[in-house]
Amino acid sequence: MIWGLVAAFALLAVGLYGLLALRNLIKLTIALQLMMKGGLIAVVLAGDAVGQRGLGESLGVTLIIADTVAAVIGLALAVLVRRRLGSLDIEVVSKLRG
Amino acid sequence: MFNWVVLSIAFPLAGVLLNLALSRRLREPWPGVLATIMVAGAGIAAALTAGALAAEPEGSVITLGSWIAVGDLHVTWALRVDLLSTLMMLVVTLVGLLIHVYSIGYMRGDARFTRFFIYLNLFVAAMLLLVTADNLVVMFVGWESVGLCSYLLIGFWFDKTKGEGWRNSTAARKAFIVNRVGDLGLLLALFMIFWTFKTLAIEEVLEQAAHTLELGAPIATAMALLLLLGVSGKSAQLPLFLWLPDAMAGPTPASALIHAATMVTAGVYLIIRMQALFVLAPAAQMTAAAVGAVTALFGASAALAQTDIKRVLAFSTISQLGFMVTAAGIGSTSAGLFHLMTHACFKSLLFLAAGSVIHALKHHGRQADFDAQDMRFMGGLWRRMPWTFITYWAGALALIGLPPFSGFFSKDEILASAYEYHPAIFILLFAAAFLTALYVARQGLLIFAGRPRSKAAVAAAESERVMIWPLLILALFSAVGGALNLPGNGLLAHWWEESGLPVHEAGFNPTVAALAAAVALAGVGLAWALYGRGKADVSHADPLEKHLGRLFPGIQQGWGLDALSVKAVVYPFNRLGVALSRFDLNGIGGADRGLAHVVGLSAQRLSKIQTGYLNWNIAIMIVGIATVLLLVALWRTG
Amino acid sequence: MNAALPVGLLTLPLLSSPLAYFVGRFSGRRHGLAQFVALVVLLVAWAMFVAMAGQLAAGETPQFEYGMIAFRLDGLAMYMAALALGLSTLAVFFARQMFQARAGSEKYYAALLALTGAMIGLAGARDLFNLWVWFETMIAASYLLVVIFHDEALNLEAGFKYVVQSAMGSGLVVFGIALILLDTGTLNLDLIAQAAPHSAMAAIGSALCFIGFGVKVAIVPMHTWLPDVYTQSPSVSSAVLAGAVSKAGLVGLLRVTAALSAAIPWADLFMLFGAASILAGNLLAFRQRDVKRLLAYSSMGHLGYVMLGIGFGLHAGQTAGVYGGLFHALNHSVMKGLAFFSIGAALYLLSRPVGREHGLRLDDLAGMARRCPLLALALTLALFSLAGIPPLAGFMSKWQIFAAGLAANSPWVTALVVFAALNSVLSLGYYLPVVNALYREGASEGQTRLPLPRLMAIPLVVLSFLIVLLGLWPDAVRWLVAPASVLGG
Amino acid sequence: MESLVLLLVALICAIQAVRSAQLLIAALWLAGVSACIALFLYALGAHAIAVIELSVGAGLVTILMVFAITMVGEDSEPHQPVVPRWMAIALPAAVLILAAGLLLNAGISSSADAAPDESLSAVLWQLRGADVAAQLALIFAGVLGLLALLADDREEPGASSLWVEAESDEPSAQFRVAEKSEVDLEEVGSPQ
Repeated sequence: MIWGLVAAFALLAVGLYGLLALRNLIKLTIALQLMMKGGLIAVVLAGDAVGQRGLGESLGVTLIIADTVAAVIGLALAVLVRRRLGSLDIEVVSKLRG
Repeated sequence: MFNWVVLSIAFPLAGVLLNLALSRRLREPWPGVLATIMVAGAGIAAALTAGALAAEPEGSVITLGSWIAVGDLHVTWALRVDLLSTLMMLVVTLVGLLIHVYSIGYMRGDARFTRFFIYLNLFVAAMLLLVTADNLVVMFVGWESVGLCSYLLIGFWFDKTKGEGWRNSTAARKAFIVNRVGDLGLLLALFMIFWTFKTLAIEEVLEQAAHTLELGAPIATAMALLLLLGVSGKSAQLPLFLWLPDAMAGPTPASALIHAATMVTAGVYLIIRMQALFVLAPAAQMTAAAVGAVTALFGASAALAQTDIKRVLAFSTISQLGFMVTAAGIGSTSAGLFHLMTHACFKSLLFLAAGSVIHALKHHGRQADFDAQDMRFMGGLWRRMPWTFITYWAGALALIGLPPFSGFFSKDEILASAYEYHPAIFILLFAAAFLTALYVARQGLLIFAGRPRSKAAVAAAESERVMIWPLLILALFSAVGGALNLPGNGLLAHWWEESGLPVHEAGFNPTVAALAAAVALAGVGLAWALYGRGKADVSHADPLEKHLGRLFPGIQQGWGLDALSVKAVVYPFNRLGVALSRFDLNGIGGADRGLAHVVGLSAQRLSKIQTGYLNWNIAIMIVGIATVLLLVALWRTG
Repeated sequence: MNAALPVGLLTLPLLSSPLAYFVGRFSGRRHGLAQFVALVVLLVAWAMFVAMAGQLAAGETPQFEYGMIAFRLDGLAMYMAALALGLSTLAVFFARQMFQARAGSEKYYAALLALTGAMIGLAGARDLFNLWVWFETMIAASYLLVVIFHDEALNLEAGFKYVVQSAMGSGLVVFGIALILLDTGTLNLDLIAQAAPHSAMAAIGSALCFIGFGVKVAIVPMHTWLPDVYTQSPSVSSAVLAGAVSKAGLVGLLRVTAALSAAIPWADLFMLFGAASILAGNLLAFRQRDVKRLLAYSSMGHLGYVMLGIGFGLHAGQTAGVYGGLFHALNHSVMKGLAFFSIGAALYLLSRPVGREHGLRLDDLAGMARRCPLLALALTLALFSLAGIPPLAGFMSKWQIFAAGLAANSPWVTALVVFAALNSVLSLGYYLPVVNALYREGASEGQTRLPLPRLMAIPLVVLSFLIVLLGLWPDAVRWLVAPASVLGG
Repeated sequence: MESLVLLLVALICAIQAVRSAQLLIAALWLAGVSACIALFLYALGAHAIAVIELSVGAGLVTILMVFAITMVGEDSEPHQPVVPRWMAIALPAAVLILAAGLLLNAGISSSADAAPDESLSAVLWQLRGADVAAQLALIFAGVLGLLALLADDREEPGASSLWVEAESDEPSAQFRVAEKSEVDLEEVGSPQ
């Protein structure tokens, strides 16, 4: 049980690693999804652990929907960036600084 | 229904906002009309307040809400309605209304027409707040706001050509800075009052002062003297009078309203309001009387030698304020307030009449070396500007103090009080009264008598009606205003006693009155002898100069006090500034230390973190997560 | 208690959001109608708000339940609702000009309504997870506000950063909620507060929520998205983001704080990160020549003051600090709203295309005072108030925060007050150049003689008035802020 | 125990998703993560959510990903990461170690009085109806955002420049500037 939670945090860490190390915008979106999967596990496990599986599942469903919306927006933005700027590398969206 | 007082302040404020909002929509003269209507509304509200006060003479305090509540300091937005504040409101709104009307004509065609009326309305609101405030902090807000309006209006024509604009903005700055010195005194007084009484509500302060402090207590003297410093800043008394003559750089209606009738009297109002404190400090009273009397004589003498039509009136204002400060200082408050009211009428009248003259000349004179404000270019205007002439003289006679004009009654009360208080004060004021008659008559003769001394004066024509009507109304008040407090059954004195304000009256002294009238006549006669046939020309020396010799240029420069202040204060200050800036360069900027440098450097370092890369952004966020988790871990274990 | 009002206030903006969209989409005159619908909806919502404010003043708390999820529009919720409604209403006024001859305005209005509804829902929810769903809805609606004019590369960049960092923040909140659920077995905030958990599980959960909501509040070091987004969004959106969305994050955080008050030393966390935000925001603002970026960094600093005030309150266990903090948050909404609306108006007058708003340098403001005195006055008021110059709103609330800190009588807290006051003085150093630029003579090129549209002037006038009013009479909002600062509620 | 193995596999898939050079492969690894999680949830007994995760997480999202990838094409990943590799590993590792350490230290102490366990549909639609309502708003907001993002193709030409009448830029200058790949946005974008 507790290890399930640790695995969820591990997924979070992998997602964070991806957000740090990757340069492709679509891959960043994928890394974000990995993070969210960890959240999904954590929520369902928590519901299960307190004896309210239905509650955990219900939260999970909502979470999946919310993640999907974020993913869709992220992907759409990535597509637009590629179309406008000709690249998906993070370099092209790193002009705002200081 | 004392709540009218709130409306009275709200009206001009609404005028400000409306004019701001509509500044693009309204064309001349509508911003002026709007502003005028708002002041009229304020005036009606003030009159209704006065009506309510007649029913309940003891007045009331209207609390609008709490403002600052920190520790011991509780400041509420409270307005005080009593005889003093109501009379001040009536004066401010009445004179303000007439000057608004006049300004519609005077400012015609000015590029910043709307802005002028916004400033005027703002001023009226601030002044009303000042006189009705029931709390010294709120009063200070009004005090500062009127100062701000004054600053804005003195420098109103900051963009005039030929260096004049520069002079105007310099004058504005000078007024601001000199007033600052006075404000410092006032602020220190407020701190001291709060420190002593733990409150800043005027009523409580005065009550506590009366109960806890004994006569001549050093703390009371200190407070009163600090207040007096504030007074001498705002009311242009020695030694802080310096700004007022220069303040004439502003448009004439503003000079009339702010620098003659209302704002400059705020100091007198303050002394009257805080009378209970002054009563406890005889030394401060003596100082106030001495300062006032000396200022009165000084101003009158300086007015004698001016050639600029407005500077005469400026010095005259300084002198008359000296009379009022003396009266208020020695405790004859109702006399001081009476003179304040009559002076507000006749001095604003004189200013507006002078403005009418300037207006007439300005629009006709284009020749080189011509100055529309220089009286030596005038003369013979009585035929060309009959209404201005008549109304000017109504005001002039009031100022000179000839019966039955209003100034006679109010000035005599002051003289009578001074006579009782101290002979030296009386003699000073008496001499000032004589000089007053002389310089007013001189001015009147130079402007209107004899033959025109310039093309512009020949071509001058009467001003338009919108400017003449206010003159007529003010002339009426100047002529019959004395009825308010006739000797014997003084209406004002009666109200004063009824309202429970501290009072100390000398009553009518026939000898003094007769002497004063005689002396005034003598002054006028002397002026006629010297200037009767309009002999002062630019090419000739002033007739008075022949008699006074080298004294004349001296008094022309205000006894050299202005120059002295430059030498004694401004130069050293500049020197200090230069030294400081050098220190700043060497001590902070040049070497690699100092706060500014640290800030700059760390800002530079820090903004490097904002690389623009999303990866870095997230890295920084993760540092945050790790930090918080680490803190949690530390808290759990420790 | 009649539940119709709170239900209405919550659902009306949400339900009418599609309405505004479809009305705008399928009517010939797209621009006007959707805006009109949005305006009417918001005004009706205001009416409900006022009716409920009366109940609140009478000591009743409007509430209702939907399934196992309770909603309670307590002081804090009403406070948030006021901010959300206020900023959206003004934004609806302002947005019209932005969309001249551009398609898509109906989406903007629809998103604005959804955003408003989500913020009210977030504030009213008494269920932790439901709160998160509203939080997520709010974020989803705010994406559109940021990327509406995405024909510019930099706007896309800001949008992408915003999406990723927001999602990351809300993901962390999910982890936090899971841990809290695990520890307490409930999601109901009242039950959690009763249980008063102080286990390690609850501590990590609280910490993760702090971070996650902190992303929206833009607490250092979770602030990195903020300058880009505030700069690149249309000014109207920046006003809504700074004025309402950041405060919604704060409200979420305060809900967790109140429910899990025993889990971690919240006061220290608030004070520490508040002070860090003040410092970082101020220092970063110093180097900016771009006015919107400067305002963005100043936002960070001001939220720092808010955090500090709340920290003082939590530290001393009194409401004065929380009151000061929330009052400052309200004032910040007014001031920043006014500042961004003014910048938007300035950009309009300069005829800058919306997508290119980033280019507003200090020099571009030259001559603005002469061209449009109202705008110059409004921006000056906003900046002076931000700098904490009396007697404007910003001064009064900062004063209350500092006074609350000094009342705590603790050397550390006093040191923090001195530190914050010093920063407040320093901040004049970057606000003043903007004011100077406004009143400088000369016009930069590209200034046409467009007049300021009346619809744009309305928000400026309203907010300017508020700044002066709240400065002169800070108690004017006591009825709203005081109930909100009772965090336990 | 076997469920934990599933999570381990999910973790490995996740690492692969992050490591793989090709976008399409990465998306497929992500689908693998979803599938493993779905299986784990199923093993846990949460059947309904498992099905949803499988259909939405592994199905819909993957389809969207693939769709997007086919639209943009592959992009070769530059080898130089922005954040130094050690930091990219150390920071998430620090978070993981701190969180896991605290969790393991605490253990699950929950003995919460178990509320009656109800089925997902009952909970979701009845008890947590407010979540559903909020979700609908969420989806609508997301759709709005998507519409706004994809709308630009349908905009009247030159519309975006109506602001700019006074400026000399021609209508689509911004577009054209943007299309050049070596745009120097440095000047505009970075106020230094």
